[in-house]
Amino acid sequence: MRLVTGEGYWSPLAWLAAAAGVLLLAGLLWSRGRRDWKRGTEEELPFLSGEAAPEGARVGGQHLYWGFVEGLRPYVERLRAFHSGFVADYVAWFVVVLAMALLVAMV
Amino acid sequence: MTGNLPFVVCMVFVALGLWTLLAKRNLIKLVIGLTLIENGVNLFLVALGYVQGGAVPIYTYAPPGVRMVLPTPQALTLTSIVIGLATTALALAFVVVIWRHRGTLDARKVRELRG
Amino acid sequence: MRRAAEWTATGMFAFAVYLLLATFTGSLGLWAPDELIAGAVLAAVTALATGAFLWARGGWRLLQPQRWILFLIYLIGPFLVAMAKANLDVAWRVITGRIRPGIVRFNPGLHTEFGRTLLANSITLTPGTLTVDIDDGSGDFYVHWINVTDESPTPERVCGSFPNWARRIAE
Amino acid sequence: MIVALPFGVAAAVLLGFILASMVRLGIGPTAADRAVALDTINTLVVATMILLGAAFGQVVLMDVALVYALLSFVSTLYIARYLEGGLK
Amino acid sequence: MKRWFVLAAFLVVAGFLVLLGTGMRPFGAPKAFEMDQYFIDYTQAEVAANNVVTAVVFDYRGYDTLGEATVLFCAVVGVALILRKVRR
Amino acid sequence: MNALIYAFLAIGAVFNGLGAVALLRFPDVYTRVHGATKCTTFGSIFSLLGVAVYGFAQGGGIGGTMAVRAFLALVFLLLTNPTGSHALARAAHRAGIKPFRAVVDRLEERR
Amino acid sequence: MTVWAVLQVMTLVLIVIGSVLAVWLKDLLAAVLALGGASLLLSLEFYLLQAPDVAIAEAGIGAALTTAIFILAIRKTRRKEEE
Amino acid sequence: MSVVVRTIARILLPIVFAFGGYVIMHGHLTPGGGFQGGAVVASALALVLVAFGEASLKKYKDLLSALESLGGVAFVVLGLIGIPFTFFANVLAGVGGLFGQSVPPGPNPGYLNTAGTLPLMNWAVGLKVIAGLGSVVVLFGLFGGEDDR
Amino acid sequence: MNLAPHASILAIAVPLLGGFALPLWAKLHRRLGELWLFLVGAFTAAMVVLLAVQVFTGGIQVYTLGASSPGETLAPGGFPIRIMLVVDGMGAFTALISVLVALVSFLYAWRFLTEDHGKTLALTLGLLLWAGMLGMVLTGDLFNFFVFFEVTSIAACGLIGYRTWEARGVEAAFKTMVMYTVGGLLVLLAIAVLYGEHGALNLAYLSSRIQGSLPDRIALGLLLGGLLMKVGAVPAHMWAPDAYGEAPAQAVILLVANTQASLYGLLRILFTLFGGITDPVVGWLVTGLGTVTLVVAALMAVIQTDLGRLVAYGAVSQIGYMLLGVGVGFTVIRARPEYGLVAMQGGIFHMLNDAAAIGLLFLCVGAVERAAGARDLRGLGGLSHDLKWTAGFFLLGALALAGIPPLNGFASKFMIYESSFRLSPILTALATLASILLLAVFIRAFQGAFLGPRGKPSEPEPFGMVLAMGVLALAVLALGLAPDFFVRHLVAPAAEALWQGRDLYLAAVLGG
Repeated sequence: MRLVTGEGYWSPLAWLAAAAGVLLLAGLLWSRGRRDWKRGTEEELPFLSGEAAPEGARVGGQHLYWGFVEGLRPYVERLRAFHSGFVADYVAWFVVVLAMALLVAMV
Repeated sequence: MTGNLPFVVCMVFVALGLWTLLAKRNLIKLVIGLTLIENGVNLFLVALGYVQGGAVPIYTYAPPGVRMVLPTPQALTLTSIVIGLATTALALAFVVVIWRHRGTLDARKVRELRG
Repeated sequence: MRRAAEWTATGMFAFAVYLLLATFTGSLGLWAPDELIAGAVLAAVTALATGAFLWARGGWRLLQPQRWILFLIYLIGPFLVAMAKANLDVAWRVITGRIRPGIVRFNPGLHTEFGRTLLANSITLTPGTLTVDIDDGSGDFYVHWINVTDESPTPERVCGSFPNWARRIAE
Repeated sequence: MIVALPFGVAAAVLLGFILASMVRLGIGPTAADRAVALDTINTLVVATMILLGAAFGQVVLMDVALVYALLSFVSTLYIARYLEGGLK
Repeated sequence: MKRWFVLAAFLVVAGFLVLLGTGMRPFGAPKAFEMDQYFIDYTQAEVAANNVVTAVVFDYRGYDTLGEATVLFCAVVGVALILRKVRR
Repeated sequence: MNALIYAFLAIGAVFNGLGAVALLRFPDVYTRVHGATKCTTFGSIFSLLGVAVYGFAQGGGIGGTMAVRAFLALVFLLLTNPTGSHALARAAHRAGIKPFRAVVDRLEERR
Repeated sequence: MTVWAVLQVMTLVLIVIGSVLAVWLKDLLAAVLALGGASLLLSLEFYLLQAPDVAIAEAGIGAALTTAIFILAIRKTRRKEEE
Repeated sequence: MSVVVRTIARILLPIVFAFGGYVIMHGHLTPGGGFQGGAVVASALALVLVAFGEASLKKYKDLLSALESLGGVAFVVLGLIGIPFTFFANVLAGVGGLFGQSVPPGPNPGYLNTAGTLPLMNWAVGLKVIAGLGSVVVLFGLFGGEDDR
Repeated sequence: MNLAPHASILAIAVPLLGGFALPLWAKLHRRLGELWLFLVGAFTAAMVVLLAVQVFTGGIQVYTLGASSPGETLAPGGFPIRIMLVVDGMGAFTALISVLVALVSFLYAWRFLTEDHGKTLALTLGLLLWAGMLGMVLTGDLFNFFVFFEVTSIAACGLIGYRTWEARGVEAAFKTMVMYTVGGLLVLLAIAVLYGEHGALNLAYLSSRIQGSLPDRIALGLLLGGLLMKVGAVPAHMWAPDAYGEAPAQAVILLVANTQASLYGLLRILFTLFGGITDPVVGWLVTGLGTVTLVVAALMAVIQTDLGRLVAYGAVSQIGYMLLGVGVGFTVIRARPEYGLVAMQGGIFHMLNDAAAIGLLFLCVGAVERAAGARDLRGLGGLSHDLKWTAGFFLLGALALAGIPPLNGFASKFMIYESSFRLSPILTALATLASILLLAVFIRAFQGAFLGPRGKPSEPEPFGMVLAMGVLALAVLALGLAPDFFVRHLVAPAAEALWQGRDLYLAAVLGG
């Protein structure tokens, strides 16, 4: 079960064995702990800057990685403008690809 | 005699159709542009099959002793014409449905899918 | 019964058209036997498919052969002459530019669809006149006349003897 | 390969008239004018095709003219129906 | 800026197309036509049809025609799908 | 025979040309329909008659078929041409195009 | 220049005129009419190139049915090209 | 449309059908074949639509789609009968019987019962094209009539 | 009767026949139509598998249509005149992918589509789209390739416009239609040029005749442009997110398979048709476009809020990986064969992995839409309470696509990274970056759609849909756990057929 590549190889079964070992170790460590440590205390609740969580609050899909997305936003906005949704632009970029392909094929 | 004029005219058609697609804003005009490209390609195919002084490639009542033009491009063009009609019909169906929803044929306004 | 007769007539008509198209194809006179068989089958299919469409009310009368002869006479005689006149008329008007157009109404008193059609097409092809509309109920013809001499003309004034011909052929 | 020259010449002349009609197709103020021009072109093309069939000396070419003589009518009717506001 | 870029690309494509038009083999004088010559020579013997084009369409390249019929069928089914009545 | 064919062709060409000129010169749709229909139909008939005569003169399968085809085309033209122009004229009137400098318009009065 | 070449060149010129009109006209109905005319002349060009099969197909499909479908589509939408 | 158009359409309809049938039937002899003839007959359907109104063809919609499927199936089956040799092999050509005659070489006036499976294929494709293009026109014509969207 | 020699044509003719006849059966009775679809699908799949076995054991299969025997390829003059089906390793591989995807699609559509009339038509189009893909993949004739290319285009556009009750689907369909048609017409133009220059349409014969004159090169450019568009390379990719995002789920996975069939066409043209004259610059073009594609599409996926569109950008990004792998392979294969081969194997293996993983994701999106009635991430949430299977499958697909080790995406991406590093480390860096971005995006989508408190209760997914997703999930796991098996038996012959198979291909068709 070895996928030989040019440099080395990749064996998923060996990886799985290693992963199983790690999991076993983790389970071992976990089982050493106390089950009831956090049950019933307020530590179970999410921490929102010390405020009480408002009723029905939910961390939606758009909140995850918020900073990551915001950091990328200046770059992505330019790309977003590039996807204008306008048929003539689609054809225009196709013509650009065509011109590139024609020029490359001439070599 | 006429040189390569037919070929050049076909290419002009293709370029004209591409220009229509790039510069026009009306959806039906875009379909017209597609039809123009298709006309150009069809003409190109048939022009490829022509032999100077050739006759129709049909033996029924054929004049004896004359070369025939090449049949294959004509067969290909038949296929291509029907494909063009199919494309046109489907594209126009889309246009009609878009009109019913949006009430416009301006491609600049039909761009809900963007970004 | 009437339906069957209509279909038969449609089939004969289609067969005639087919025979014209397939002339000079074979040994049996002008036509090959297989052409005849194929044409008969085709005519039958055509009759089945279009027989319901061909016949309007009063179409029966067209099946009389003397009307066909009359139609041919009309086509070669007065119609051709009128058409030639029409062309010279147009030529004259193109060169001089002298027109006095208007849309006039007259009632030729035709009742069948074929009669009205025949008259309308004749009017369209003959001097200075063009059928613009036909009132389905009353049978009034509205004719665009390039040189109006009378604002409420009689049929004879616009199109000569054509209504009579149309009546004789189609009614 | 034109066998019968006079027919070819006549066809060329008719093509010239088609060019004249094309002008009306381009400038015609209303759509009805353009439709009339297209109708004229139809008739002229049918005549041209028959003439060319004779000029090439090939009968099989003439079927095209027949098809066109029949079918041009359909497109004319569609235009007319559109103009009068039918085709609901 | 983008306009000029696209215009330049379009001009490149159009230029290549015209170059192609002039750079093809001369019009009316095919260079290689063994296949077509075979069709013209053998149609009557192999297919027993007089019309070489139909023989090519339905016999030698009948499979293409099947594909073409499929395209037409797809288009009709597509039009029926698009223009169907939807109850929502 | 040749003279007849040439005469037919010439007449046909002249009348067809007249139709084209009428199309260009007349002032409104109805008059253009007048000119175009009459002249092109008449001219085409003569052109087709020329071909038919040529076919008959040639004789045999080819010539006969040619004549029949020309004759059929003629019949089709005679059937369709006036009808098409009638439909166009009617449509133009219904679309609201007024006849140019009309002295009388009964159809308008009816509405 | 033979007659054939004259016919050829004239037809090509006519097709180009028709196509340019089809692109240029703002009235969509007129553009479709011009396209129909161009299609018809294209059929004539096929005829000149000795391809009657293709010419029939183009006459039937390109000039009659395509025009009909275009006009039906315009009827269901709008006739003028908006600015 | 006016009475003139309706009457002429009535007269033209059998003519167009017969002519379309001729074009399909003589596909192996004269220019034409399934596609061209089918387009001609489909234009006849378009003519009915325009001359008699959209309602006149409404009841034929299902029939047309069934005919189209039948045409397609027939075409594939005609291809499949060549499967003892290969797909699309023209097994009927030149073996005698119906459509199996051979033609003399060189120009000839043409004989109807030649060319093997070609005439049958022409008919299959012709049926398909008639029904297909006809139903395209009918669908376009009927669209948006009584809308319940 | 012995069907074995006819397997290649039956694999195309039977689904076509099925597609033509399906409306008839469905008109008689709805169940009858479904039964017919099942029969046709099973028979076609059997034929394709039989064909693949023949190809992988016995070499290239040639089938001449209309000749007196399947092997009679050449006319008496020594040139091919009839259309041929030529199937080599790559063709069989792509056909197998399309079989997997199509069967899953039909299984899914069985319960997914609810509307009666539209369902029949959509299934018909799906069947014909599948047949078109098979035709594109198995053919050995250029014009025939174009015809089936158009079949797939038109069927795909019809399917994209399935949702006529809202404007978005039809809008996407129209845009896609315009792009497909322009691309297809330019491909046809190129084919016409090749025909005009060499008087033939057979791929192998043309390949042996092409010398690299000006028209040949322009034809190459046109073919490249048209096929790159259909494959969905940036910047001509813009139709792809629209189409993938708006089509119904069972159609999207067919569209993905269609993209891969187009990629097959691109490879066939690069390696076989123009294999004699192309130089590495073309490879650089493909590599560059592939890299741009994966980065741009991954970045665009980051800011999407529509679940379908988000996954659609992920799909476009995967196309970039394939292009990158194949492009790197094409560039270096002459100079450094060992890395070139690995890169190509990676790219080709990724086709299969992508079909499984992204197909799974799209099916999950369909299930989400069916249950929640919406796809906007800002409104979704808590679906895992009701859609347990879908949630698990979505997570599996997302991890696989992002290249988390035991799953299938890792193996192929690993091969691509390793070999592209040899060409230029920048490529590898960009590809890794895109992979990380995708992982982030998919985790975000998973969290947004499936986690959180339960919203309004929705009915669970029907068994047919779970089964369809389960098949793909199983494929994902199997491909991830035994990559070497698939690489050795499927991918390596395919890559070999492209790289060194040109001579074999020509010899199989032209003899000697």
